[in-house]
Parts: sequence; C-alpha cells; structure tokens
Amino acid sequence: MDLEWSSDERRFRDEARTWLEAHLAEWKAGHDGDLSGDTRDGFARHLVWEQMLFADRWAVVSWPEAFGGRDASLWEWLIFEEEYYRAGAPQRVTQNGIFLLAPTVFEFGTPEQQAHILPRMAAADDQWCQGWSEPNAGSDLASLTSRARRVDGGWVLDGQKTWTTRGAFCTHLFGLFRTDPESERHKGLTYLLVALDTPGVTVRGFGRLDGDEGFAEVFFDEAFLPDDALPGGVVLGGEGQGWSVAMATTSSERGLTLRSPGRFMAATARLIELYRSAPDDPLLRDRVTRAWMKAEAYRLQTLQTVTGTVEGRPAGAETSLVKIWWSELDVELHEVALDLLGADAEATGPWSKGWQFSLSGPIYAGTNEIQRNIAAERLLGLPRR
Amino acid sequence: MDLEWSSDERRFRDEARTWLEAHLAEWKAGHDGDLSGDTRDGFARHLVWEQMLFADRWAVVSWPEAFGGRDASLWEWLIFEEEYYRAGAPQRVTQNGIFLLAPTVFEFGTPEQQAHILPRMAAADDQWCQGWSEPNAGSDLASLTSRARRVDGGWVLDGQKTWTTRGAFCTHLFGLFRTDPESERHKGLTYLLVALDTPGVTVRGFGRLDGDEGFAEVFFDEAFLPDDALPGGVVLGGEGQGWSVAMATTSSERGLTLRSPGRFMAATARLIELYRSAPDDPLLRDRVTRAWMKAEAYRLQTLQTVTGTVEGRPAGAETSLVKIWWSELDVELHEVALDLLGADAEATGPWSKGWQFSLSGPIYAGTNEIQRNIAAERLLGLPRR
Amino acid sequence: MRFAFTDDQVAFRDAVRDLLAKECPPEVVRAAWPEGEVPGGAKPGEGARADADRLDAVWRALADMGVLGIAVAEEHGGLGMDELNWVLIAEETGYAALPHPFVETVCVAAPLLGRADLADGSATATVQPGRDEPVPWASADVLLAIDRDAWTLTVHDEWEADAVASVDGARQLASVRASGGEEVGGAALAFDRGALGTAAQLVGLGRRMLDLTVAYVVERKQFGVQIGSFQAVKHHLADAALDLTFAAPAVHRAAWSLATASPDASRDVSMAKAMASDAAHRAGRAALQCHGAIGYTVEYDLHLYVERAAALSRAWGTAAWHRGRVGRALEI
Amino acid sequence: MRFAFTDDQVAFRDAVRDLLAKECPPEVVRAAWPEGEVPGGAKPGEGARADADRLDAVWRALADMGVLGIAVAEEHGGLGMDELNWVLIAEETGYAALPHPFVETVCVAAPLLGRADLADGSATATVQPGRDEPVPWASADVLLAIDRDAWTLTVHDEWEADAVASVDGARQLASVRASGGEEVGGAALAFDRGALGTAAQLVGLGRRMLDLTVAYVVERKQFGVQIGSFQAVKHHLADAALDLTFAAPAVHRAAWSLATASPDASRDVSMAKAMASDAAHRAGRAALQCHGAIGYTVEYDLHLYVERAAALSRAWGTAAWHRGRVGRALEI
Repeated sequence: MDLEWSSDERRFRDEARTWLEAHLAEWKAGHDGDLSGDTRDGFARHLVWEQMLFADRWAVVSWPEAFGGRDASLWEWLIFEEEYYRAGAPQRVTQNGIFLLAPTVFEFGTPEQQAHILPRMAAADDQWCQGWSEPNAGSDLASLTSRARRVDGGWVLDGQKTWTTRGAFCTHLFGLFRTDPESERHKGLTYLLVALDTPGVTVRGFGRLDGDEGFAEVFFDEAFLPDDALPGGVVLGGEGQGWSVAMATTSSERGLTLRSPGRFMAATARLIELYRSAPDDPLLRDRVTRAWMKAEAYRLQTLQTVTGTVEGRPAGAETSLVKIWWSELDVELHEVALDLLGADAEATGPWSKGWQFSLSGPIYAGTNEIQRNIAAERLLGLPRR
Repeated sequence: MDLEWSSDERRFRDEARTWLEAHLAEWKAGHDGDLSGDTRDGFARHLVWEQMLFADRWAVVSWPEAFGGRDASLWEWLIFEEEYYRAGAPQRVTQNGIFLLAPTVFEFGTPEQQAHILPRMAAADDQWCQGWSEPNAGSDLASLTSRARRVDGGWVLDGQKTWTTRGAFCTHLFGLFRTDPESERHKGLTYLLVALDTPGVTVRGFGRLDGDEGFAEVFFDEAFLPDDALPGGVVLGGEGQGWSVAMATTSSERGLTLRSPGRFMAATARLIELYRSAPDDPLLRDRVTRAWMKAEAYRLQTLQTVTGTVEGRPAGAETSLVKIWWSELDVELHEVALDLLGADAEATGPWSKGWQFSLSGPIYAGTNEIQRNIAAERLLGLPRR
Repeated sequence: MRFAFTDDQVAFRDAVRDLLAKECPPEVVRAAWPEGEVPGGAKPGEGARADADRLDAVWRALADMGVLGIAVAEEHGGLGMDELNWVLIAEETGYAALPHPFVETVCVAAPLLGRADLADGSATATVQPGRDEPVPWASADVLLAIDRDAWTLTVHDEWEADAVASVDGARQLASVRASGGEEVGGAALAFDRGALGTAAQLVGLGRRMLDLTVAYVVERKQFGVQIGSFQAVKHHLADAALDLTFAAPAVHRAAWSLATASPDASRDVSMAKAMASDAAHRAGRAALQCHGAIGYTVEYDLHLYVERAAALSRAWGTAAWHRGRVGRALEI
Repeated sequence: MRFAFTDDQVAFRDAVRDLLAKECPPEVVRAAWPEGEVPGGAKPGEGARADADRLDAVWRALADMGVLGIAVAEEHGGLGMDELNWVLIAEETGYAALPHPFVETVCVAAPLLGRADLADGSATATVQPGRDEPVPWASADVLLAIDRDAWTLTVHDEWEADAVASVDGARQLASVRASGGEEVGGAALAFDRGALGTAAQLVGLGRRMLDLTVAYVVERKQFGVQIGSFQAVKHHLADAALDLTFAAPAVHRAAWSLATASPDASRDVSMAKAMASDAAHRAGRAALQCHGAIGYTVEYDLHLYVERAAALSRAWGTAAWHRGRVGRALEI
C-alpha cells in the first residue's frame, strides 16, 4: 500500500491546477455570475469553455492523443477531476457524450466511426444527448417501444424519447430503437446514432425541479435516418445487438466514470467553509463531519477500485453500492448545508440549487431501489424471485 | 377537545398510585434486586405479585366485575397503565393471556367458557401462553402444520409450536391447529385451548438473547385432548373457524392493548434522568429530546384512538403504523441510553437488557416489514401484487 | 378527556377543503410563480398551465366564507375563534399549497392587531419570524417583525423589500429593511401561532405529496406491474404515512395548548413544528423517489408541494431549533 | 499510489482465516461464556454446544503461526511488523469473534512492551481504554491503563478486578482498581492502535453477521418463497453491505496512516472507528431483523456476533466521540 502520489503525478496535478486557475478566470470574466449549462444561453457559453479545454488537451485527458486526449492514466484522470472540482470549474455540458457514449464507441465502434465521432465530441463540435428513457420505459428500459424500420438505404424512426438531459441544445442523440417489430423486451433492439436535425425529429425542452430547462422530449415522426448520415454508419455494434451494447454503456455510467470523488471532496470542502462562517452548533458540526467522512470514504473506495482496475481486477457488482453511496451522500451534504443556512436556505443559491439537483441522483442511472436489488442479488447472492 | 382528566379520573389515578406504591414496596421487599419474570424462579415470584393485583382488583381493571375487574373505562385503563409503569411495577407475566386470549374469549367464548377461563386467568390460577408460531410458520402463520385429529370424545394433537413466550412456566396454551387434513392455508384451522399437562405434550424452554429462558418449544405427540378438559369445551369459536378467531386476537395484539403509552413515557422519563446524571452533550440531548417527543406523540395518538373507540370510531389499518412506531421507538430510546452510557453500556443492566428485549419488538406480532406492507395496502390502497 | 375536534370544527374544515379543491388547484398555485425566466433559467410550461385570474379569487372566496377573519375579534368583524378552530384549516391551506399569506395574516396578525381589513380580505399581513430572516409575501400591507432573541415584535406599515428568488416561486420572498414601526407586546405568542400554523401546513403538504404519490404508483407500470406493488415503494410510502400519522396529533395538541394558554404551550408548539418539519421532509423525499424522473420536472405538479415543504420546514425555526426549545422545557 | 495489500499480507490473512474457521467456530466462542446461570436467568443450551477444550487451543495455534508476535520486535522473538500487516488479521479475529484479547495483546501491548511472552502466547495483556471504563479479558497478565484525557498510559502487573456481567459473556468484563504501576510513553499511539484493531474487528463482525444472514434468508422460506427474495430483506442486507464496503477502506487507510506515522493518523483512526462502529451496528440490526425470532435465541449462533459488536462499537470511544475528534482535526 502506498497512498502517496509520485513526483510525476504531482507535476501533472500542478500543471492542471495552474491551467485551470488561469483559464477559468479568463472564461468567467466573459459572463456575469454563476451560469447554468442547462439553459440555452448558458449552454452556448459552456461550449466556449469546452473548446478552451479541448484546445489545450484537457477535455478528455484519459483518451488517446489521436482523439484529442493525453493518454493519461486512471490516476491522472482522478487527479485532474480533483483539481477540476477544486477549482470550481463548471459542469461538463458534453458529459453525456464523453462518459456514456464514448466508452461504447471505444468498445463497439468501427475505426471509421471512432475517427469521426470521438474528436468531434471532444472538441464539442458535436454535442450528444442520451435517448434511453421513454414515457413508459424509465427504470424498465427493456420495455421501450420507439422503433426503427429498415428501408432502402437507411432507417425510418418513430416514437418518443424523454428525460434527455440538455436534449434541447444538443446536436446528436444516441439511443435504443426496436428494429425487430416482433421482438420483446431485451431482444430486437439496435443502438442508433441520430443527428437531431434529421427531418421528422422534433425536440421540445421542458423544465426541471431546479428551474433549468434541463430535460427534453424528442419525437420521431417517420424520420428517415440514412445509413451514411455518419461516416462508418449510424448503427453502433450491429443490428439487434442494442441491449448488450447499451448495457456496456450503462455500466460505465454507474461506475467510476460518472462521479469522480473530486466532486464530493470539493463540495464537502465548501460545506466546511460554510460551517466555519456560521455560529458554532454541535449538531451541525457532527453532521458536517459525517458528510466529510463519507466523501473521504468514497475517495478511498475509489482509490481501491482504481488500483484493482489498473492491476487487472475490475470492479463488479459493487458498482451498485457505489452509485447508492455517492447519490445519497450528495443529498445528505446538501441537506446539511440547507439546515446550516436555516431560514435563508429558501433563497435560491448554489446550495439550494445543488440540493435540487442532488435529488435526481437516487433516481437516474438506475434508481437506488434497483441498485439495492442488484447488490443483493449479484453481490450477496439473494434469489431474484 | 379537552385534554384534561376529570376529577373522577384524577381520583382513580390517585387511588392506583397509592395502592401501587404501597404494594410494590411490600412485594419488592420479598426478594433481592431486579428479577426477571422470564426465569423459573422469577416467574413464581411474579405470580405472587399477580395475586396481589387480583386480590385488590387491579389485575384486569377494564374487565367486568364478575370476572375480577372493575369495569373501568378505556381512559381509566390508560391511567392505570401510566401509573403502573411510572411506579416501576414489574412486567405482567400473565399478559399473553390477558391481552391476547381474553379479548377472544370475550368475543367468541361461550358463557360457560368465559365464566371458567376469565376469573382463573385474572387470578393467575391458570397461566396462558400463546401457541402461534411453528418452526416453519413464523410471520407466515397460515402455513402452520400442527394438527388435531377428531376422535371420539376429543382431539389427538400432533406437531410442534415454538417461540411460546414463558411457555416453560405456564399451565395452558392457546393456539391454532389444522383440524381438516385436506385443507390449505387459512382454511380448516381450529382454535384450541390446551392444558400443558395433557399427556403427550412436552415443553422445552430455551434461551433468549437477553439471557432469559423466555421461549419454549411445545411438542405434541399423539396427545389426547378431551372435549371436557375445560368447562365449555376446548374449542374457541367453532371447529374450522380458527383463522378468523385468531385474527381477531392478532389485531388486539397489535393495537392498544399490547403496548400502553405508559410504558414508553416511563422509559423516556428514566432516559431523561439518565441524561441529567451524565455530562452535558448536545448530540445526546437532541436524541433524548427526539425520543421524548416520539413517546409523547405515541401518547397523543393513543388518546386520539381511544376517543375514537369510545365514540364508536374504532381504529383501522393504522394499527400497523402504531406497531411500527412503538417498536422502533423502544429500540431507539434504549440505544440512546446505551450511547449515553458509552463503554459502560456493555455491562449487563436495565438498559442493556431493555435494549436486547426491545430488539424483538420490530419482529414479533408481525414483523415491521409486514406491518409496512399492511399499512401500504390497507391504509394507502397500494396493490397487493 | 377527549382528543378530537368538534363536529362544527370538522364541518368547517371540510367546507374549506372543498373550496380549496375547487378554487386552488395546481394551476392557481402555478399562477403565483413568476412568469418566464427565473435566475436559474427558463420555466417553460409554467405559463401555459397557470390560471392567473383565479389567484385573487381564492383569497376572496376564503374571505367570503369567513375564514380570513376566523381569529379576528368579533368587534372587528371576525369570528373571534381560537387556535383549535383554525388549525385544521391551516392544514388544508398546506394541502392546497395556497399561494397567499394565510398563516401570517389569519393565524398571526389577525388576532394580534384586530383589524377588520384583515378579516374581509382587503389587506394582508406578512411576518419576519426572526431577525434578518427573509420575508415571504412581500406585497403584503403590514409587516410584523419578530425578534426571536429579544422576543420583541414590531409592526411596520412601510418597509423596503428586495425580491429574493425562492425555491418556491409562489412565496414572493424578499429581504426587507424596515425602521421605526410600532413595538407591540405578544411576540412569543405571535411566534408560537405562526409556528403552529406552519406546522399544520406542513402536515397538509405531507398528505398532499403522499396522495399524489399513491395515485401515481397505482397508475404507473414498470417491469409489467404497477410500481406501487413493489415492496420498496410500499415501505417508502408507509414510512411517510407513519411520520404524518404521529405528527398530526402533536400539531393538534399544540393548538389545544395555545387555546387553553397552557404553561407548556411553547414546548408543545415546538414539538409540533419539529415533527411536522421532519414528516413533511420525509414525505417529500419519498414522493420524489417513488415518482422517479417525472417528479423532478416542473410540468408535473409534485414540485409545487415539495418546494413549499422545503421552504416551510426551515421557516419559523428549523426542526433542530425547535427540538432545542423542547429540550430546555424538559430541563435537559 | 496503490491502495491494496501485498500478496504476502493477503496470504497471511488467508492463512489466519482458514485457521480460525477451523479452530474458532461458534462452539469455541460459546465456551468462553460463563456456564449455567447468569444474572438475568438461565442459559440453557450453552453448555451442550460449547467446546471448552478448544478455547485455549485457538490461542496456542495463533501463537504457533506467529500471529501473536506479529507486532513484537524481532529481538523479542516477534515479526516486527506494522499496522498494515495486522489490520486484516484483526478483521478475521472479529469475523470469528475470537474470545481472546487479540487487540489488547497483539495490537497494543506487544509493540509497546516488547515482551517475548506476549509473542509466544504464554502471557496476555488487556487494556483499559479510558479512565474508569470497564476492562475485558480480566484474567490477563498485564494491564495497560490509558487515560484519554491526560493521554497517559500506566502498566500494571497487579490489580484488583471485580467481574461485571457483559452483554457479551465471552468478554470476561471487570471493573478494575489498580494503584502504582509504571507510567510509560506512547499513550496516544497505543490508543490509536487499539481503536484501529477494534475497528477492524467490527468490520469483520459486520461481515460475519451479513454472511450468516445471507445464508439464512436463502434457506428459510415463508409465504412459499425464500425470504431472501423479498425486496425489504434485500434492501436491509444491501444497506448493511453498503456501510461495510465503505468502512473497510477507511480502516485500511488508517492502518497505512499509523504505519507511516502520518500526521493525520489520529484523525484517520477516528474516522475508521466511527464508521466501523456504525457499520457493524447497522449490520447487526439488519441481521436480527432478517432472521426474525430465531436470531433472538441463544441457541442460534448470531447472538455471539451481535453482542460482541454491541460491546466493541462503544468500547475504545463511541462513534460520536470519534467523530468529535475528526471534527477537531478538520478545524470545525
């Protein structure tokens, strides 16, 4: 066991920190106050930031250099994330592409698809949103009904997706469509890549609890998607293979790639600052301490997981527990902050907005009820029923 | 709304308090220290107390005078219970008869059965234990397999009961037996009253977590139970009617009759004393306050329920919530006490023993998981599945 | 001993319940939210579903029914009734998330100031429940500023208000600066009445969130079954019902304690506010979790009640503040 | 950066695990409980299932394997190893509910006193982790009395002990009176090692209770199905696994902090003890609840681990005490 960073890693951290400080100041000077990336204007402004990251190869540090990354190790990725959140850098409006689609493209995409999709994603030239959920298929993804009919030279899409985060502002959507009309549940699905300006595709944004227009519904009405809409084709991983391709994406969504410890370490650091600015209160001190310990334990557990991954022992079903832990920690630490603020918590601010956002954590990417089922069944071996 | 006691009720309280103080002192003078009623010697000593209660008509205050009671109102019963626990009077070793069997005898027993069973129960001449659970029928009571075969002049019993509280010391058992061998689940069961000295019945006591021999297994091996073993017969409520008769008992077990608020009010009063004796600690003060509020809310909810009962609006499915509330409160208040004691909590004492006992609350009388199901289905109307 | 309301009290409650069900549906609550952009971004869909014309009508309807003057002395045109007579009605205003200063005007200001214009609905009052705390319903006509440390109460007819965006857009929150004003007695009683009214509203809000969620999980299917048939969903909602079932008697008892000027009244109010805050919070969490993504959108109604509960649970003293007051009353 | 144990450390852990599975089954733990009557009443069934002959054998087997001297300096016949080398083994002694003073002798006294007789199993040590606190393993040969206020440590070869019944009959609890003795340095480090060893045992106990319960709910049927197929049971056990999964890295990191004399070592030990205490407590509650009535009997094995966890969760500082120390380290 060695819990210290090497001198190379410390240098990498210094470089990241220096870059972030300078460029964040520059970016923030270009607009007033805090800006959400989940509104139309805010999204556009965030794309400027994405382009700054990409220009100096900070957009996707762990990707190969050929696609715009730095070939950084998982450790360096962790360090970068810590510095990113520590610096108070903004949310990544490209994250659904980078963290959900890209791993799938790396695993299932053809070389031609990879060469086209990945650099444009990293540069934020294309902005990808996910098309998983449907009005009647939330947690039960296998029940989806949006369909793609094979026609000469392409697909005709029909149906509706919903809860697509930032869908109103993105350029492309990735998602599952039922390509075998006779099929049921997990079978007969295909993973398609769809430009949102395809004729017959309509996007309607709608509001989230935290006040942002963060969600969209996407309607497909006899929309013709040509096979050559994207170099390498619009099917990822083969016709009818959609479920297994998507599940690979889902598991990366649940693991390390979605929620780096840096985010919670930064949030608890801000919570501690908030506590210090308020009158002493032993009950709140205890709750702040608990939140800090949970964030720290999350960091330690991640170090353990990354060690295993690096040494060829990849994480298994405990990723379900990881998702439960960070999402409940996120709610908890924001609730402590609101209780610290007392009556002032009602005013809209970073903590109240963060709390509203945190409430989605136990729901999305597989509800925590489903995660607990998975942990009990796959980790502990309880019967599925 | 009037939350004050009438002058008659205050007089009743004074009478009970005075009697309890004097007689408790007398009874306690007859033995050393605290004594559990769930050991052989302790049980015998507790019967002396039961006889003292009966002699002055405090054993079953809400029963008709003819059976040994005082015809007390539900309000007076509540007052008596408050005073009983406030005085630190001992557990009622006859409680399973008084609170579980007696309501059923009142409802389903023939006059002859009532006249025989009830006064002897009140006087602790007969001590009744319950025979519900079996090794493979715990929460799932309908799956029980102990059977009674009809023969000339009586029944032949076979099978096994378990978890019969104080079964090793009692004289009689009440419980369900399968009298129709072809029947399944809730059908074909009969509620039988069995003297434990019936030949072919064997009782074996075994130890509980809290160190007492509080449980027993009862084995029936071709045991012949004559119809005339009890005046009025050994069947309560009719052959094959066991399930509905037993359910009436179960619902009284879950409601007001089992856990009077007095018990928790007395326990939180002791917790407050304990807190005052220890160094000031804001975290523990908050937890003591929470426990007090929950006990107080339990008292208030009970007053509301009794008002409804008195006025002809009997409690419904919310009795499931009541069971969850008192049982989880009981665990919580004991855990606060143990955390107050810190390292000393490990030593056996009233709080550690009370904690161990409290852990059974969320399990027995229908686990709290089942109670939550019932509340969701019957109170909120969620589908049974 | 009788722990129940009178038939008259229940009938009045039922009448208000019916009125609010008709006059204060979600689209009326939505009408009180600011139009269009809020600091965090757009509120699409709000405008389309809001019914602005009815926003004032509900307050007028309550005035016509005599509800607004329930605690105003009879000589000022009110009904001169005590806390036991308005606590159930406050609960209903919580259930409806009424976007008007009911607690501030009806429960706090009306019995203290004895003004006929508060009873007839032509004027409204608001309250600052603690020094430097934000003030809701900023367009009210009179402001009662309570100092919870010194236990003073100052009545202001004029003050400056800077709007503050609230998580509950209907609340019209503001940061206020007021000088002068008239100091009057009864600060502690006024605070207790406000905390009681707020506790009652929280119980009502908890019930509303629970009702909405029960309806949703019975309707909604996933994995081929109603999601309300999952044990985890059942237990979330049973837990929410549990806390509400035991918070409600605490609230009702506090009303009795205030109405009878019990020496324990402040303790009982604090117990009520602490339990109601926690119960509404738990109900809100359960409601959101059982709804899934739809509960997280502004187009669905749930958020109107979740945000109100979030605001009220920390207004008029947090649960921890009130537990502290209970602890002191218990001499621990 | 590498957060994992070495192959050697894991292999040693596995060897101890195998040894304890064989030599320290529940009947050996039972053998350490007092025979027959205890103050609360009878313990029927204990005697019949206890295997008293093997009680000393397990300690001797650990000595033979070199485990008892793991932290004793090599010049005194030990292996001279640090906390990283014994923390996993402490976890295993928790899993087995080893009825011997492992933490006190091996983790605390052995590295401090450097006595060969502690390494070879011919002597044992016990510790009073705070002034006036009860002392387990009252028949030990040496007592280290730690004062957690003054941070002093006194070594006693003689003392008076009055037996105190413990919820965990195997612990041989006593109230002690000792005078004189020799004050030595290193009280804070000794305390941290003891708290770390106890935290590791609590993680092991949590895992044992979880394993027992998983086995039971897979086997046991109610309502025609395995009770482990109920979602409520799944969620209880997933929650227990959750806390253990995140407490374990905290414990392992604290071992690293002590082994490297990190300036944060005391903070890290306190975080470990607080989280392990809470995780074991939650696992115990879940285990009892999912077992139902059988878990509540002394004939079934679960209680051996539940009682040990209850004792250890409050020994060496409660979770709240340790969180207080973490908070001070965070300067809040």
